[in-house]
Amino acid sequence: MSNVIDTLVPKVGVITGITDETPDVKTFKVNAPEGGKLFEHMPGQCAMVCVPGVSEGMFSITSSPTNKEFQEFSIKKCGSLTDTLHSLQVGDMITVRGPYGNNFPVDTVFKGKNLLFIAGGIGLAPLRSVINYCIDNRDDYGRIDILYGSRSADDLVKLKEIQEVWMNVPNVNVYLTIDREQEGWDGHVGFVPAYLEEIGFSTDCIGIVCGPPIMIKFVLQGLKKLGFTDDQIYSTLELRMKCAIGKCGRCNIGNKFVCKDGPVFRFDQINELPPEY
Amino acid sequence: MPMINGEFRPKIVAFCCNWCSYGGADLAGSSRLSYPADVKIIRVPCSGRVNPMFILRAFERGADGVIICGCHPGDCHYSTGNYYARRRMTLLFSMLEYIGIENGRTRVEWVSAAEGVKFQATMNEFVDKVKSLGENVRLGDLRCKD
Amino acid sequence: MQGLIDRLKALLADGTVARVIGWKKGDMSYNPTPAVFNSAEELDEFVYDGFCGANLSKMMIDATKLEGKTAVLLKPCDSYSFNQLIREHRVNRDNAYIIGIACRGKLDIERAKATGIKGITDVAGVEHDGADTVTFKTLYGDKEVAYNEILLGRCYMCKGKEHVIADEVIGESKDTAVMDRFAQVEAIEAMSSAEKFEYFKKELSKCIRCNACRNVCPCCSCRKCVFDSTKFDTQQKANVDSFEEKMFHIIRAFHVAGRCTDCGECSRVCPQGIPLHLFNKKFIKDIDTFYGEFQAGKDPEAQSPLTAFTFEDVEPKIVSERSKG
Amino acid sequence: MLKISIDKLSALYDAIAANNELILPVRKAGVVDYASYEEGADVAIDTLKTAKSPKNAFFPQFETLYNVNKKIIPTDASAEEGACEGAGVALRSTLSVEMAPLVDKDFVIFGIKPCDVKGIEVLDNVFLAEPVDNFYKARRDHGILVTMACNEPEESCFCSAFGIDAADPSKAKADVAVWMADGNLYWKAISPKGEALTESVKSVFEDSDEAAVEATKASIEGILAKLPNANLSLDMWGKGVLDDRFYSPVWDEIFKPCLACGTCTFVCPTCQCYDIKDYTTKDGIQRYRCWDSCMYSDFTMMAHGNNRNSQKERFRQRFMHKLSYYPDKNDGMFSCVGCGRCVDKCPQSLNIVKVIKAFEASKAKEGQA
Repeated sequence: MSNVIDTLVPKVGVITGITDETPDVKTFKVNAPEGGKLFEHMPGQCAMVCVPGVSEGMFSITSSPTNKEFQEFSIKKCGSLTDTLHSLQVGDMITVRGPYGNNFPVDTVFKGKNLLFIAGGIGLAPLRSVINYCIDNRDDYGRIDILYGSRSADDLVKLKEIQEVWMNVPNVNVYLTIDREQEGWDGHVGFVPAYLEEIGFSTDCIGIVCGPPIMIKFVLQGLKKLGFTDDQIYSTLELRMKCAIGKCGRCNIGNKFVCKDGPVFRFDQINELPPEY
Repeated sequence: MPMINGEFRPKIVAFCCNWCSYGGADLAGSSRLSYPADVKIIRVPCSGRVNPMFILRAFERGADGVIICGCHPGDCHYSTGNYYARRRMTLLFSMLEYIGIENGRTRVEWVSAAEGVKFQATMNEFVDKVKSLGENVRLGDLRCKD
Repeated sequence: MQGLIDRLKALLADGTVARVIGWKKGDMSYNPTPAVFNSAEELDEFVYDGFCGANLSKMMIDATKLEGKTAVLLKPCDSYSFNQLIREHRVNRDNAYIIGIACRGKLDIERAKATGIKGITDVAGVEHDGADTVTFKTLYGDKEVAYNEILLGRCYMCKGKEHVIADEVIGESKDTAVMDRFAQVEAIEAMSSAEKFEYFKKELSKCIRCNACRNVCPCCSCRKCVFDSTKFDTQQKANVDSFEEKMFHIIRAFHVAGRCTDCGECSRVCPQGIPLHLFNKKFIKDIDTFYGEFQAGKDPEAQSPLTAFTFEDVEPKIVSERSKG
Repeated sequence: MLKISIDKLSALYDAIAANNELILPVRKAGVVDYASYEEGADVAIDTLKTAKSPKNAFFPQFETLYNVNKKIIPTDASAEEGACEGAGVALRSTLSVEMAPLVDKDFVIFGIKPCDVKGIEVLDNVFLAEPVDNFYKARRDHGILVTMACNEPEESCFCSAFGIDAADPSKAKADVAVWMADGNLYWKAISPKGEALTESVKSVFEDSDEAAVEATKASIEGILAKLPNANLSLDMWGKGVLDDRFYSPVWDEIFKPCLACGTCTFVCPTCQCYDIKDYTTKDGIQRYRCWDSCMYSDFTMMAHGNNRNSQKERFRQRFMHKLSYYPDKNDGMFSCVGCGRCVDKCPQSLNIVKVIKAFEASKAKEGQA
């Protein structure tokens, strides 16, 4: 056995908890076999999660670095790897390597600022890491607004945490919305971009957007209408990745590799890239 | 090479159609007609379901012989499936021979549900034949070898 | 050639066709590229000479979906491929205008280079009505080779000079066959099992899995190839040991068996010079022997032998019986 | 400088092979590629251009990264078996990861041409950039390059456009430079690694002086200047041209004959994209890396779709990467070395030279208008 460790060679992780978030999203708690976390990360970074024999994929780490016990991945069932992941149970082992990519500038640009998080569906996963980081370091940041929407009330990821934790933190406002009317839902109904314009946030904050591409497109238009500029909006991108270290050559958009130079980009940076994402 | 008590025991994959040959295998079993345990049966809806890729894949993964059993021509549950299979397998076997795979590692046999005895005899014969050819080294993947 | 260009320009001008698929001059004298010409102006770069070996019929799959007719230049052997595509409903015949062009065999630059020619700066004598010798001007002196000495391998087993489908034919083709089309297959059949295995092992181990053979093949027109499927356990790009190559090439030949017109493009494009046509020819020969002579693409209505059967078909055991006898 | 008669080359090969694995151009079923010097190998040392580039020696088409051994723990396993618990939960399966061994023996690539040496430099910028690829690095550390002058360059060569000197391999970033001239092979160590190799095989050589290869150098230079693409202009490419070239209408037509095969990628000395896949073996899972091509439709395919959906986009990706993206990241260095293999091998005679020329032509046309 070789002693050299290569970044392409993963660590073994144990699934120590699985939460059913929605009909097609599960959150997996992952620990090192000897207990504790596999590695440290920063909000917005990703890891390559692999079911050996099936495939490997890049997933954002949804737990905050302030969580010292374990790491979490919220994963939507949509392909062969994620199907298999959903069939796993507590006590199963997977392999994980990471962390990869850059992170949201939580300790620099974001510090002391008001933050507006806008997420759709599973897009909450990467933002949750930032939100919890900010909540755990509450004094470092100003007002926090969270606008989160999903197809239906059943598709809202981490609803319990949103209602029981986030809504009770001082100076944090949570706005929830679902696409269509639903029995038992007394909250807002409508698409995220429409709700955004309805609420009309002031531009004294940094916007952080993640969700399906079509939502991002219209949210961006909405934010622009409200007076936001591209350099105060951040997002996180995702493309197919194999190596996660900028070598395998597939996740580039122009001369930037999403895995190494991203996944977090400011919109003025994204606008400079060719439209191949 | 898998040896048991100093004797070579080939791995044989048998694709049996659900309607005739699998019944034939069943009958052989319930009539206590013995044939070597080296034969692993895979049930398919029809011999026409057997994709040439199944056969190559079986060899890759370590099979020493592959046999396809179906209903007798004219008796196919789906009327004509085995006629197509017959053409395909003839061409495939000819190709395997052409690229230098030993003759006799592949075979097609028509076995009805009433032919338990034929099933037993066919399997015994086929296992003997493959045994005489020895281990399949030409079509396997090195990574699957012991 | 000017006559041909004028004719193409006329077809564009009178609205008979909206575009032409032909060959565009290369940056060297022997590497024309297949190209789509949309205007008379673009046709100034048109070329047709001995190096235009590419079979353009597969480009018609996309082209006949476009608005207006597309003219395509097909050599006699290419016309079989086009017919086969009609048979498989992959091209829209109504949107195609087929110009049968004359062919006197196409040249193989690799074969020329194998005679020791290198540093080619210019080539003369390759036009259809050109001389019997090809003159290569090179950095290392001029060389002459007989046209018929440096043909593509397939041309020595030419299927004939007639187009099986065409809206008009321009010029007179030549039958360049000098050997039996199954002679190479028979030579291999005569080998012992071990020799056969060694032969194919040596050839196939050169394979780099670039998929050029598949992508150029007019019969391989599946929207998604089984070897690209993520749901199927193929080790598509791994050439780890000889198995995967065998698997790929056997299955590919099998999938086109009964449909392959024997156009020879697979062998022409292989960057490693693997004689891939030997697989296809073997299937054709077997089909001819077992089920009666069949030339795919000859008749766009004909039933493929692998989607047909007779009650009297031979049993698979003929293979082992035949080899014993 | 040292020399050895060409008739005695096999003595040199044997001397090198005594201590190292020797890789050199070998003819197999009619095609010359770099392969091991073995009993019966048909060495074709005067081959100008092998079919594939020698990048295989450092970045193999297929290599195992690690093995995963998987064990399913039966649900009724007794609790006493200590291995069944980890991270505070009862384990249902265990995995162990075993990295594949790194190359630890020296090997010599003999006869590599200056363009291919430059190709390895291009790969270095990718694989040796942080985080370092240890599999590649181990091979780089143990590989010794004996680079040879190109005696008879051909029309498809355009290495001089990239500042490569095919006449003087001692300028290449290699370990030993050799020339074939007047029936002899001349040998000159150009790095400490090369000197060490020279020391170990010195006995087969005679001494010679530097002037012996001057005539050959001059004759090669004469031919290089006459090559049709010797003055291929790269003015439109390099750093900072991304936007202008990316949106050019030239791409709309030029990609059309592209078959979407991987020939150009796989013969290229600088293409470095790879795929990582699993293979389930008898007792575990082998994770391997293999060459991949940006020309393939599944290269960027994801569960939710594909961000380079058309062949035009994929075609553009390959050439933009070589001529714009890579130079942007590597201080203007191109990811093409002008070896001309794609020029020779593309089934449709489409290649980087034609792309560069098409852009030049479109610029000239614009200028006229």
